[in-house]
Amino acid sequence: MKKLINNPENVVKEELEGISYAHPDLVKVFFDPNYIVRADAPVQGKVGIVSGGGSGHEPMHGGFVGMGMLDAACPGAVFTSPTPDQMLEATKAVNGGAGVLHIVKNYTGDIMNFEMAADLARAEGIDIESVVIDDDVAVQDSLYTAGRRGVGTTVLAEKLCGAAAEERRSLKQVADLCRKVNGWGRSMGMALTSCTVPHVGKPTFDLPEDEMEIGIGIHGEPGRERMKVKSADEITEMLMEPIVKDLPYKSGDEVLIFVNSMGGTPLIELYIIYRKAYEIAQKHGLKVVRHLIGPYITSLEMAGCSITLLKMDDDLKKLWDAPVKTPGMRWGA
Amino acid sequence: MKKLINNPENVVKEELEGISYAHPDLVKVFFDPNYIVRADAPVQGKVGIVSGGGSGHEPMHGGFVGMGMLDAACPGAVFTSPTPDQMLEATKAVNGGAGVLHIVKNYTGDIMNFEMAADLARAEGIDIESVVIDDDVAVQDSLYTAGRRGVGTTVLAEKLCGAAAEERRSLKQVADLCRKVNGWGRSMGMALTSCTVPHVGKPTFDLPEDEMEIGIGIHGEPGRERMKVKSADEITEMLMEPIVKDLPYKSGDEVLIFVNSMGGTPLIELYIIYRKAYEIAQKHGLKVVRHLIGPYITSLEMAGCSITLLKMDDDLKKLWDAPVKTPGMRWGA
Amino acid sequence: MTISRDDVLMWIKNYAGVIRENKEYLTDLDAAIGDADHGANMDRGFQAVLGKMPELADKDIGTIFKTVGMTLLSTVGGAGGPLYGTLFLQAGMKTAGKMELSLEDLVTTFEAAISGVVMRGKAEVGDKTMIDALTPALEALKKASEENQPIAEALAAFAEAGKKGMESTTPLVAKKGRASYLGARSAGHQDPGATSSYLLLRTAADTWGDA
Amino acid sequence: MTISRDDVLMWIKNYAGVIRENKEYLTDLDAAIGDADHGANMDRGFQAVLGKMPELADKDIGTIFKTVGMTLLSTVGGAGGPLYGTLFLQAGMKTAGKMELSLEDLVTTFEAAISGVVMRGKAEVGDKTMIDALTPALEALKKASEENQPIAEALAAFAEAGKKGMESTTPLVAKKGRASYLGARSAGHQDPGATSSYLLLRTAADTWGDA
Ligand SMILES: Nc1ncnc2c1ncn2[C@@H]1O[C@H](COP(=O)(O)OP(=O)(O)O)[C@@H](O)[C@H]1O
Ligand SMILES: Nc1ncnc2c1ncn2[C@@H]1O[C@H](COP(=O)(O)OP(=O)(O)O)[C@@H](O)[C@H]1O
Ligand SMILES: [Mg+2]
Ligand SMILES: [Mg+2]
Ligand SMILES: [Mg+2]
Ligand SMILES: [Mg+2]
Repeated sequence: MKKLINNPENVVKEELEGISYAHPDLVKVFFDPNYIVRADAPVQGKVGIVSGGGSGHEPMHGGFVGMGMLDAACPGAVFTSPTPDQMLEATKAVNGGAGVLHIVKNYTGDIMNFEMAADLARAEGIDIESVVIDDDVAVQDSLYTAGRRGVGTTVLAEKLCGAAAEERRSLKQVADLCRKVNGWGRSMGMALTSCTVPHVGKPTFDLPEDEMEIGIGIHGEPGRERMKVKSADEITEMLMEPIVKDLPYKSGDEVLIFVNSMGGTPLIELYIIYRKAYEIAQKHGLKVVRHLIGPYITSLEMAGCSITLLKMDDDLKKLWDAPVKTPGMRWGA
Repeated sequence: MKKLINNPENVVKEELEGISYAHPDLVKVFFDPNYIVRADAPVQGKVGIVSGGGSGHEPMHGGFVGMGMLDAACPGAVFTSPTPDQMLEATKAVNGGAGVLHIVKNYTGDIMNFEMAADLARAEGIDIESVVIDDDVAVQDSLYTAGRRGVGTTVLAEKLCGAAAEERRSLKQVADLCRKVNGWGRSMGMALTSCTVPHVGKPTFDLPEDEMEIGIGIHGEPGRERMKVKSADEITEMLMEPIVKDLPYKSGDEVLIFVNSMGGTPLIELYIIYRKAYEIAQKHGLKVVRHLIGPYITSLEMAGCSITLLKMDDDLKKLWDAPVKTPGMRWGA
Repeated sequence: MTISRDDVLMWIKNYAGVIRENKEYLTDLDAAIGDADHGANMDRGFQAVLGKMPELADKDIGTIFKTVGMTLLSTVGGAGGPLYGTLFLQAGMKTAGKMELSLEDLVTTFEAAISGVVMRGKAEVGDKTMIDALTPALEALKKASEENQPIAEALAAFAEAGKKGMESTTPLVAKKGRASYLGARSAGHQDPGATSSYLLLRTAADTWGDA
Repeated sequence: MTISRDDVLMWIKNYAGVIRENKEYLTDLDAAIGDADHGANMDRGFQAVLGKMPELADKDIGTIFKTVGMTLLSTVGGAGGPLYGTLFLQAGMKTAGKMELSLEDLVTTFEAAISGVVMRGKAEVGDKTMIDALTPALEALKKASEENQPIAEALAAFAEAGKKGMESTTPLVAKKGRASYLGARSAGHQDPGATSSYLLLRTAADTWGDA
C-alpha cells in the first residue's frame, strides 16, 4: 500500500486538522467527537442540515459544509458510519431554532446511527427530519432487503437542500425537497481498480489487469458483476441505460448529468464519459440543463466513475444555481 | 492499461467534445487545430491570455479558460507540446486589441512552439509578450541546461494574470506581473506511482511497491531520485524545505500554499500533506494567507503530489480573491 | 454456580483479546462481501472498552454492560456499533444493580440483549447477519436452562449453537446489511458479524466454563 | 550522379516507414529519460506527411521539403516538431525550384538544415540531443564531398558518422531538452532524438545509395 499518510489510525484526525488549517473562514472543526460545522453556525431561523458517513469519500461530506450547502458533517472512520454522539453534537451545534434535517445515505450502519442520534436530539427538544438517500440502480430494490445504496444523488441533494434552507424554507419543505430529489435521482457506478483502506493495508478486492466491476458502491466493495474491461463508450452505455430506464426518465425531461470520479480517474477521462452520457441523454430526448463533473463522492483512490441523472424542474434549477461556498463546491460567492 | 477511454488516438478530441457539451456558457471549443477560447472572446480592450501544453494535466490548461483566467488554451497530444498553428489561431481569436500574453511552461518543446507562434502572430500585427514559468526547485538551475521546469506556479500565474487582465491592466503590466509571480513561486513534486500515456499503453516507468520518486515533473518522467516510501510528514518536509530555502522565503513573508494532486491521490491525503506544509510554514515564520488544495496540474492518473509556495503581497491577494469563472476554478461568480 | 461481576469483566476483557487476534480475519471476511472494516471497527470499540476497565472495577453488572454499550456506540460506528451497542445496553437494563448472574439470569439477559439487536436491525434468521449466530444460540441456552443443565454445559451448548449458526451463513444470499448489495455474489462467504457474534459466545463459554 | 525529385520523395516515404517500425523503440528510449512520446510524435507527423504525398508528386524539391516542414510543425508538437520542422523548412529554402541535387547541393542543403536546428534549439555537440548525430554526420558528408567521393560512399560515411554520434549520446549527461531535468540519471541511455536523426540519415543512405 502506498499512500500519503502517516499512521493509518490517524488519517481522519490529521485530515481534519488540515481542513481546520485550510478553511477557518468557512468551517469550524471539532474533535472527540469529530464533526465539522460552518463557521457561522448556528444560523438563527434557518433549517440546519447535517450529513455524515464514513471517511474516504472526500470532498463528501466535510468538503460540502458552508454557506448554501451543509451546516455540519460527521466523518466516521474510513468507510465506517460515524457514531450517534458525533451526530448529536453536530445537530445541537447547527440548530438555529428551525429544526435540523439529517441527510442519510442508505446503509444499515448510517441508518441505525442516525436513528439513535435523532432520538437523542428529539429528547433534547430539537425538531428532526431524516431523509434517506437510496438512488443506486445497481441494487435491486426490495422491501425485504436493505434496499438500494445512497450514492451520487446525495451530493446533489445536499446542494439543493442547502440552497432551500438558505432561502429559509421550513424543515418540512426542505425535507420534502430532499425526498423529491431522492425520488428523481438515479445513479450507477463502476470500478477499474479496487482501493485500499489505510488500516487494512491491502486492496479490498483483487481485480485482474483486464477486468472491471460494474455496479459498485462507494465503499470499495465489489460490484454486482465482474467482466472484461470495455471502452468508455460501452461503459457509459452500461451505466446510463439502467439509470434512464429506472425512473423512467421521459423524452422532454430536463436533467442534470453528474459524472463522478471514484478518486483515481482523472478529469480527462470524465469528459470522455460525459461526452457519451450527453449523447445518450440526447438520444432519449432528455434535455441536459445542468451538469457536475469531477471527484465529488469518491472511494479513496479507486479508479472508476459513476453517473447520476437527476430530473430537473424550475425550482431545482434555481436552487442549483444559487450561491454555494464550501471547500468542495463553490460558485456565485 | 485500464482507462476510461475509447481509441487512444482520440482521447484529446473526445475530451474536447465533452468539454464543448458541458461548458458552452463558458468556452468555445475549436478543432483542427484544437483550441479552447472563452465564450465571449475576444474581449475588446482586454489583454488576451493564452497558455497551452500537452494534454494529461487537466484541468490545466483547458479547464482554466473563462472569465478571470485564461482567454484561450491550446491542448497538445498527451504530454506533448501543442503546435504553433494552434497557438496562432488561439492568439488571433482572443486578441481584443490590447495585445496577448503567452504563458509558457519551460519545456524545450513548449518554448520553441510558442516562439514560432509568437513570431507568426507578430507578423500579423498582434502585440505579444511571452513569459516562461520555471519554478521547479527539483531541477538545478543553470544557464547551460534547459533550466527548471514550469510546474505548479503556472496555475497560480494564470489565475493572477487573468484577474489583472480583467482589471484592464496593460500587456506590459500583466507580463510583468507574470514574471513577478514566477519569481516568487517555487514548487517540488513527488510520485508514488507512474502513469500510462494512452497511446503507449504501459507505465512510463516502473516503481516497486515500496518506492517513490522525488523531484518529478508533470510528464510522467522519473524524478531526481528514487527512494523507499516515507511518511506523509517526511515527504512534506522533503518537498517544503528545498522550496523554502530556494527563494529564500523569509520569516514574516506572506505566502500561498498550493498542495496539488498529481491525479490519483485523493483529497483526504492532500489535507494530510497540507496540514504538515502549514506547520512547516509556520515554523519558518511564514504567514499562510491563501491556499489551493486539489488536482489542478496533474499527470494523468499518477499518484503523488506537489507543493507550490508563492510569496504574496496586497496586490496578489486582491488578484487571487477576484472572481474567476472557469470549468476548473471558480469563485466569486 | 453463578457468574460474578468479575467473571463478567473477565469475559469482556477476554473478548477484547479475541477480537484483537481475529481483527484481520474479520476484516478479510468483510472484504469479501462488505467493506473490509468489521475487524478494525470491533477492535477500535473493544480497545476503548478496555480503557474503561479501571472505572468499572467496583461497579455492578448492569453498569458494566451499560458502559460497554455506550462505549461501543460511540467508538465502533458502522452497523456493528449500534448493534453491539444495543446488545450490551439491553443487557445492562436487565442486570441493573446485580452483582452476579444465575443461568436463568443469563437467559433473560441474552434474551433482552438479542431482542434489542433484532429490534434495531430488523433482521431475521436467514438474512445472513449476526442474528443467525445469536438466535439459535439463545434457543440452545434456553433449552439447557429449562433442562436444568449445569451452567458450563449450558454455555458449551450456547457457543456450539452459535458456531453452527455462524457456519449456516456461508451459503446464504444476504438480505440485510451491506452484503445484500452484492445479491447472489454474497453466497459462499461466511458473514463477518455472525463470526464476531459467535466469538462473543465462545468467549463466554471459555471464560465462564469453570465458573 | 544526382538525387532526383523522386528520390527525395522516396526518402521521405521510406523514412515514414522506418519511423512506423521504430515507433515503440523510440518511445521506449524517450520513456527512460523523457516523457515516452517521441515515437508517437514522429509517427503522427510522418503519417500526416504521407497524406501530403499526392499533392507533391509534381513539385520541386524546395516545395517538397517546405511542405514536409510545415506538416511536421503542425502535427508533431513537443521538441521534435519545431526541430524537424525547422530542419525541413531550411532545407526547403536552399532547394527552392530545384528538381535534382548534386553532392555539393546535399552538403549545402544539410548544412542549412542542421544550422536551423542549432539556431532553434541552441544545443551543442555533447548536450545529448539530435545535434550529436547530425553535426558529425554533416562533417563527414562535407569531407567526402571535398574528397570528391562518389555519392553512395559519401552517404555511407554520412550515415556511419551519424550512427557514431547517436551512440556517443549514451554516456552523456543531458544538458538540453527534457532529459536534462534528470541530471546524472540521464547518463547510460541513448538519446531518442539522436536516434530518430540517425535513422533519417541512414534512410537517406539506403534510399540514395544506388542513385
Ligand atoms: N440489519 C442488521 N441486523 C443485524 N446484523 C446486521 C444488520 N446489518 C448488518 N449486520 C451485521 O453487521 C455486520 C457488518 O458490520 P460492520 O462491518 O461493522 O458494519 P458495516 O457494514 O457498516 O461496515 C454484518 O456482517 C452483519 O452481520
Ligand atoms: N534544444 C534542443 N536542441 C536539439 N534537440 C533537442 C533539444 N531539446 C530536445 N531535443 C531533442 O528532442 C528529443 C525529444 O523529442 P520529443 O520527445 O519529440 O519532444 P519532447 O521532449 O517535447 O517530448 C530529444 O531526445 C532530443 O534529441
Ligand atoms: Mg463499514
Ligand atoms: Mg513530449
Ligand atoms: Mg463492514
Ligand atoms: Mg518526448
